Amino acid sequence: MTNQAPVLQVEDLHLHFQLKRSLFDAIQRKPLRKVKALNGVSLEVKRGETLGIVGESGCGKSTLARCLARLYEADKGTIRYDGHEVAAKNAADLREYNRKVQMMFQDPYSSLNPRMTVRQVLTEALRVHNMRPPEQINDRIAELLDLVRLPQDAADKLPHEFSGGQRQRIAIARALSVEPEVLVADELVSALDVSVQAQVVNLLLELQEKLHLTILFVAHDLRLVRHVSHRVAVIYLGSIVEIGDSEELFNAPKHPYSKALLAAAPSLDPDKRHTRPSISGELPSPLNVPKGCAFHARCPHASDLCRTEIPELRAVDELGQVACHHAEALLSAPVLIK
Amino acid sequence: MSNQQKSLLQVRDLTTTFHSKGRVLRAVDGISFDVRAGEVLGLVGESGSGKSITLRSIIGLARDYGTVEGKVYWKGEDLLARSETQLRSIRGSQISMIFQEPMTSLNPLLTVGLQIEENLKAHTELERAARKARAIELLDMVGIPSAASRLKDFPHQFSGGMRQRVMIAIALASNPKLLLADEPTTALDVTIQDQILQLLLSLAKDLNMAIVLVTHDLGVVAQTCDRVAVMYAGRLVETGSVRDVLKRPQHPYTLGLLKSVPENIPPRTPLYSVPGTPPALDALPQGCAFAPRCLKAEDVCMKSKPPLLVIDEGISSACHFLEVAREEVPA
Amino acid sequence: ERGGALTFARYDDSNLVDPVYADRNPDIWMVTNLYDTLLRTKADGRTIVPGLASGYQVSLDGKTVTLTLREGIKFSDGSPITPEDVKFSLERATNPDFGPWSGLLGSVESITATESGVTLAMKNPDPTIISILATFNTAIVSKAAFEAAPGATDQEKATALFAAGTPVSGPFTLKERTRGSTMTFSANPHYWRQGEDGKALPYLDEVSFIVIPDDATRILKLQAGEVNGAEFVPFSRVAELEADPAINMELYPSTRIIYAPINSRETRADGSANPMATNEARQALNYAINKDALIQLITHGTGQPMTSPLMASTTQLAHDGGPLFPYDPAKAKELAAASGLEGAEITLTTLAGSSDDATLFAAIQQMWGAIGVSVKVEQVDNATRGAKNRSGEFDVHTYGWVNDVNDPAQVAGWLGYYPTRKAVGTGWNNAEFNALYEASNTEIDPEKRSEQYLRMQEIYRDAAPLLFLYETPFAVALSANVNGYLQTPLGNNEFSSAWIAK
Amino acid sequence: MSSLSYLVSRLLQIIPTFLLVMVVIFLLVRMLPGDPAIAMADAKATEAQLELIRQKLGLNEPFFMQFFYFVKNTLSGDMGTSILLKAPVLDVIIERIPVTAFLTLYAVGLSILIAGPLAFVAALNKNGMLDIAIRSSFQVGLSTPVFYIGLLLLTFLAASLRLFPVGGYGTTFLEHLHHLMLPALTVALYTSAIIMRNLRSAVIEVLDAEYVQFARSKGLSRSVVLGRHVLRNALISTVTLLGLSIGALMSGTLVTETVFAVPGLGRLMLEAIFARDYPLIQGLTLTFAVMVSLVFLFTDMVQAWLDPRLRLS
Amino acid sequence: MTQLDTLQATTPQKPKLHPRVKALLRPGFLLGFFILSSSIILAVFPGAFAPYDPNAFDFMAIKQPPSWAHPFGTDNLGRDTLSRVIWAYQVDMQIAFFATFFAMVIGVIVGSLVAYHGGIADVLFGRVVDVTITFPFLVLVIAVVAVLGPGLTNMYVAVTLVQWVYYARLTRAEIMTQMTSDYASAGRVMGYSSPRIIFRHLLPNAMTPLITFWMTDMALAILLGSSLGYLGLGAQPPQAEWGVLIAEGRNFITTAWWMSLMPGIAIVLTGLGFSLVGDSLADVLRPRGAS
Ligand SMILES: Nc1ncnc2c1ncn2[C@@H]1O[C@H](COP(=O)(O)OP(=O)(O)OP(=O)(O)O)[C@@H](O)[C@H]1O
Ligand SMILES: Nc1ncnc2c1ncn2[C@@H]1O[C@H](COP(=O)(O)OP(=O)(O)OP(=O)(O)O)[C@@H](O)[C@H]1O
Ligand SMILES: [Mg+2]
Ligand SMILES: [Mg+2]
Repeated sequence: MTNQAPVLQVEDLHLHFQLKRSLFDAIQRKPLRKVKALNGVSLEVKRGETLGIVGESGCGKSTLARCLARLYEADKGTIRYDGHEVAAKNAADLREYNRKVQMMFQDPYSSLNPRMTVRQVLTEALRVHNMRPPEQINDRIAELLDLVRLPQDAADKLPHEFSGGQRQRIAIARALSVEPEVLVADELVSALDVSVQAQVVNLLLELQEKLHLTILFVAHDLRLVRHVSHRVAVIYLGSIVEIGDSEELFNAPKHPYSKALLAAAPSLDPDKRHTRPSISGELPSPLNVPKGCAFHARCPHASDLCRTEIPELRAVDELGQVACHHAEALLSAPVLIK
Repeated sequence: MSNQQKSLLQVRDLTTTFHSKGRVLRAVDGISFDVRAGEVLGLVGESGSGKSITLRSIIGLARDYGTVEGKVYWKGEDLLARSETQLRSIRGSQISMIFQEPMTSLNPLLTVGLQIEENLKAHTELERAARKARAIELLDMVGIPSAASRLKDFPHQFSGGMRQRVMIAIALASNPKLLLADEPTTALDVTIQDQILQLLLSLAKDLNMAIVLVTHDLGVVAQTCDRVAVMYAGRLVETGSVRDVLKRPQHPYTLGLLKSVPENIPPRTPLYSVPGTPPALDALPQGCAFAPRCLKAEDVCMKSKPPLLVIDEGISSACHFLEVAREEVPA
Repeated sequence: ERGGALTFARYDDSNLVDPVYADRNPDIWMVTNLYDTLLRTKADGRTIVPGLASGYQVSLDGKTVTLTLREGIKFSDGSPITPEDVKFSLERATNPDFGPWSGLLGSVESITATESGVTLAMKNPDPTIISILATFNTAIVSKAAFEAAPGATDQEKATALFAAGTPVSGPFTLKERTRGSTMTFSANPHYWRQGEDGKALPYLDEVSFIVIPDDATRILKLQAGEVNGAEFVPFSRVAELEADPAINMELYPSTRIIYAPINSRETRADGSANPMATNEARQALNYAINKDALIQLITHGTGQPMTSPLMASTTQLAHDGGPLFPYDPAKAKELAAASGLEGAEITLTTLAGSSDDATLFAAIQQMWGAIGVSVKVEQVDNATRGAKNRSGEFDVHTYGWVNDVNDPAQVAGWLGYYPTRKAVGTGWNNAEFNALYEASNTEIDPEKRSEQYLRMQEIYRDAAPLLFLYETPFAVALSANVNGYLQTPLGNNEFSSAWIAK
Repeated sequence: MSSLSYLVSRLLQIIPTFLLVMVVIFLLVRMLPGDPAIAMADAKATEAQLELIRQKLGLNEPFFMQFFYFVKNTLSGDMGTSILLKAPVLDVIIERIPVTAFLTLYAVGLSILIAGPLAFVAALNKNGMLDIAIRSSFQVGLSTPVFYIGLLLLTFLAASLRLFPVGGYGTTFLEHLHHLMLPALTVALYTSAIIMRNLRSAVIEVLDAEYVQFARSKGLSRSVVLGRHVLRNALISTVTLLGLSIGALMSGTLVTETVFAVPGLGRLMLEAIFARDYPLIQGLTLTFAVMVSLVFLFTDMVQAWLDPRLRLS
Repeated sequence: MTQLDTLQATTPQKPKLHPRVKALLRPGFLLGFFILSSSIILAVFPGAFAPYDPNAFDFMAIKQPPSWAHPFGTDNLGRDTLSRVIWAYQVDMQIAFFATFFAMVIGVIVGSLVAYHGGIADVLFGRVVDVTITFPFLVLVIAVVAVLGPGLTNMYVAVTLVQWVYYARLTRAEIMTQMTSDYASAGRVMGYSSPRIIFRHLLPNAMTPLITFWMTDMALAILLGSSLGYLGLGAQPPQAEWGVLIAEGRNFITTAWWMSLMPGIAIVLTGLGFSLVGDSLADVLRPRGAS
């Protein structure tokens, strides 16, 4: 696909949420408790590509997406858009950034204001950003509805009159209304049924083609991510453990966690059942991320080095990067499923 | 396969309707199926197709807010004819249920131990100390480390996966013969889902317990079930062994579902998708509920509901044009 | 057989029953139950008779008053009441640093204890001194008790002594007390007085007081038979209780007058011209009010019109000139027109929450409407009303008065004498009146003093700095078996002769 | 340990509130028209006498000095001497706290007794006849003035039927119960209406919760489901409301206490205001503030006890 | 073989009557609506319904029991109780509205701003709330009324001074809940200004409990008005106000029960009207789809 200069560059992004501390704790000088949501995430997104982001619940996928949409301010690290650092911009530029980088949310039920009709939602977006002169707004709304394959009479309905898939399309229309360049789709289809999921995914693929959008596709459905992405990043406890070409990563995951994750995904073939869990142990809490490699406690290959040293994300071949001390050694290990 | 045993549970023409604000909503529409001892039956279908209500109707919870008709034979006796008190002695002891949401299905105010012992107190003669011992045993069984010390903990002190394990422990407390599992892993991560499913399977095997596993994930079905029943808009559209249904689907809907999964298809190409959205249950079309979305639908589909017909040994489907559908089976 | 224990429901509690520090009616009216005075006023409220002093003598020039103590009188602990105690008590009463009443003894130069009593040396002749010596603030306390009492100041000592076991000179001793709710007196075994049947007073073994602020509740308590008496019965309930055979509805004559000061200054507080500045205007306002109607509406027939402008008819030297300003709409109209009152808007300041005042306002609004005066209401609480009275920021406001002293000087000084209180805050300042008042305060010739008072009343009537509304009795409901209870015209609750029929 | 630290930190939080209340009440009482001297000596005193009184009461001091003394004395536990009662404010308040506390708790107890079962009945019959009947009857309690209900109860239950004494407080515990029955009931009629509404909707909500369904799927008896799973969970939100109501009750009993001749803090407050008894008003206000804060603290603790999720920080 | 073009929007069929309208046709709401609208009509045109001048004394007809001439009887001054109760509607409905309206407006604005912006303003707000709810309410009202002088306007001021805090608290909590919804984040992502997000998006969705609370509060305001009327701090004579009427009648509870009972019934009925309408509105205003 299009291999141009990166449109978004994220470098060493950290974000820790401080938990509320009682007055008494403060007096006792108890340390602040932090949810370490992002621990040094770096990645690049090229123009026109789809970057898939996978990982288990609470690993920081949404946090990353929200940082990119500037809903959260990162503690540390930089985000560059077209080579310019975003944080350094002034308010007007920020608005412009927000227009260019649009985000869509997982929950189709809460991402639309229940009291505004589709027309009101779209009109507002078009007006605030002066996308069209007032007299053209209705035409543009018709165009947008068309674009996301909603019937024209949808314009004057309230969100509750739509199904989940339709609502997600309204959300897409809202994002598209301001003519963005980057779409951040945070679990856009996770709440939808498979058959509806397919509709929305197809729409997204088609729009990307048509409008040359760059897409960050956050999801936990590995099959789906594999289908839509050019490249994929696997996140574990706020750090990228592996990033690389989608097909390559799915065919030959290099990080033990990526392997376990892929193995755990149930295959559609009843003849290929596995009888033992692919991985044992619970996800550790982001409140106390283990020392060293965050994955070492669940990793069958963990060594002493893993327990003390945080592995760097490094390239092992031209197609991807891994954060594992033993990546090379494991390269030859068999993949459990596919 | 040893499917020759007598059915443990026979559901016949189960129909559950809700009357709300003057409208009639048929959530379950005359479904029939059997569950045999020790087997795992998958119940799949899209959101709102009536899977949960089916389970709740079987166990007698749905009749509080809806009208439940039909027959549910448990060891030859019709459960629906039983009083609430009579049902209570079966619920939780012979038939147990696990709920979809591990986060909201445990009472946040009571210790995990109490919530397990509650079941034992209602259904067994065990003394206090024995109950505690059994509770520890159960937690151990579902793989909760240092079980004894966690009895006094509250649900919020457990992670989602552990809570689901606790629910399983509660459900298994009195050695039920049938476990109704309503999407037990939907809220969980893949790695944890994997663990839970393996756990359920091994328990079912060890305890010779039948499971009705509700899910919308065909992968989960493929990995765990012996037989599958596919639901659409309150009706069963297809039942059969897991191999038959997944490899040789008969019904256009099942076929559509299978095809929309991005598997064996070049990346970034359009996925097959069943057009449209499921119909509202209070405004079902007169004929086949799937007809408006079906590419093969003809006039007859709009007019009459196709019955669930046995078309092969162990496989039944509800479609007027089964032959047509069969042609479409992927190689 | 006279005796028994009586329970009495009061509207408010006594906070400190001490001759000098009693400053609110619930305190003042209880003092004489615990502390006897040297002289006493008879039940009619006019005649002075001996008390702890068996007799008194005023020198011809009025500069010396000699009092002889009764033989064998004792405090409740059995210790004798000595001239030293009397001197101590009177000196407390004259000390301006203590209570608010020291002014009443302003004419006393010095007090000396003698063998048999005390002698007061006067700065000037004082016609009121004898009455004052029959007034609660000169009641006799035990010097020894005060000296022994804990506390740094006299007030602290007095507070400490308002407790069970304190030796007292009155008919009762304090038995116990729960602040704010109950108080019990028991009979003083050493009390000197005898009743009309020749037996020792008091008859009652005990009097208990229960504080019930709400009028309706107080009456219910009596009706339920839980108490033997309830004071301050609303006049609206009098007829109903009179009809109840189990209840003895008593209306005791009082010195209470209900009136309304009229701002008589040339200008109002806001600087605008005052339409009520002339005698005629104020007379018009008075004539326009149908007092009989008010007496019916508010007092339900229990009150009576005021006959003397300066005081209640029960007060000494009151001149009964017939009802003041009898209702005369025609004359009122005429005067109003002549004085330019017509069209004026007057604010009536009333007491918030008082249903009497609300009725009064409704009535006055109608009555003055007839002479072309419109009336607005302004409801305030007591303290605000007091502040307004002092600052003159009012047009007309409701007020009431009960004498504390058995002499007209107090009320006349209050209502009419400008230097004391600007003639009850009205700002009315009449040189002749002031001069007469000053003269009367040193005039020991009763005849002359009476004439002075007659003249003052005339002047006051014509000037009408008040709306003269009505006099009301003290309404006390007692259960039928209670005898001999008395509330004096000054308001004092007298239990010494009360008894319960067995 | 952690509950102790929670307690301490909550107690610490009362301090700034307390200080702010001090400032507000200090300013507020001095804004009232009239002053203690006028209220005390009423009309009968002359200006000179008033001056004397003001001097004695320290009212002639500069404003901020008065405030300084107020804060200093209060913090050292001295709330001054009541002008009206001529007794130390602290003594008077300590005498009366049990009365108001008793009345409040009694009323709350009655409210719970009345509202609890009926809320359950109403919730279980949601939108049925019984539900509507229960809700409408409580409306009467919610919209009838206290002084009127009080008087009706006194007239009929006390004076006519002689079931209860007319007003007063009594001396022993049983007497308190007997004497305060009617005032407590008067207050409870109002409070129970508020609690009933809240508890009813909480029960309805909890009845729908998944964990109740799950409990039922275990085959538990109805009483266990309702008692253990529904009631406790429904109480959580009601406890907060109860705390707020108790707070409002404490200072809101002033009319009730007057009608029923209960010598409590509320009635005293009314008297203090009318007498412009600055020290007493200040003392009472601070007492109320502390008491209410403690009640809130207590309800928080009850809530934490009910809801383990709140126990750990 | 793209199916995209065949996508059709199957929106649920619409019932004949809009469900919100249907919810309004329930007996509870109808009764409440009837009560409130009659109350408002009586409040606006008391003169048209009151048979007598509410303030006219009639010494010939003092404390007469209910009769055809005086359906609610007469009071101790011979005034017609029915007329006074009717005229009191004007005062009490005013109290219901003005004693709550400004508190609501201020509370809603402050509450939303504080919830949205958080930070130091929120901390300060927390203190203000603490002080206000721990401060004896009646003391503050009595004091404020005493300072400003009694009368309805000043009573409104006093009540507003306290009551806004409760609205603000509620609004704050409600907005905080709404802020967890993604549509709030979506607004920010769209680059909308915070006033727009607060007042255009969040607040309309937070209004439901506020309106229910407002309805209840209006009923309680009437009750408070009566209590203050009883203490003489509320409505000023000769304005008839239910609380004042009841207070006037309480001395005659045994001899003229109608004097206090009739206004008592009026208060209860009006309160019932407010709470019935409030409960129904809560059902109706709740945005559908948001479970
Ligand atoms: N506003 C917040 N305050 C505190 N903690 C937060 C906040 N938002 C997220 N977190 C925590 O940060 C961690 C990462 O959260 P995030 O939502 O990014 O995970 P995720 O990968 O998107 O998970 P999911 O798949 O469940 O959506 C989680 O532990 C979460 O609880
Ligand atoms: N109490 C109820 N009253 C009215 N309708 C109900 C009720 N409970 C469920 N329904 C409706 O019944 C239908 C079937 O619901 P059910 O919960 O069985 O779906 P499901 O297949 O379990 O879906 P999901 O996968 O989302 O859990 C839905 O349309 C739902 O809206
Ligand atoms: Mg997420
Ligand atoms: Mg379900």
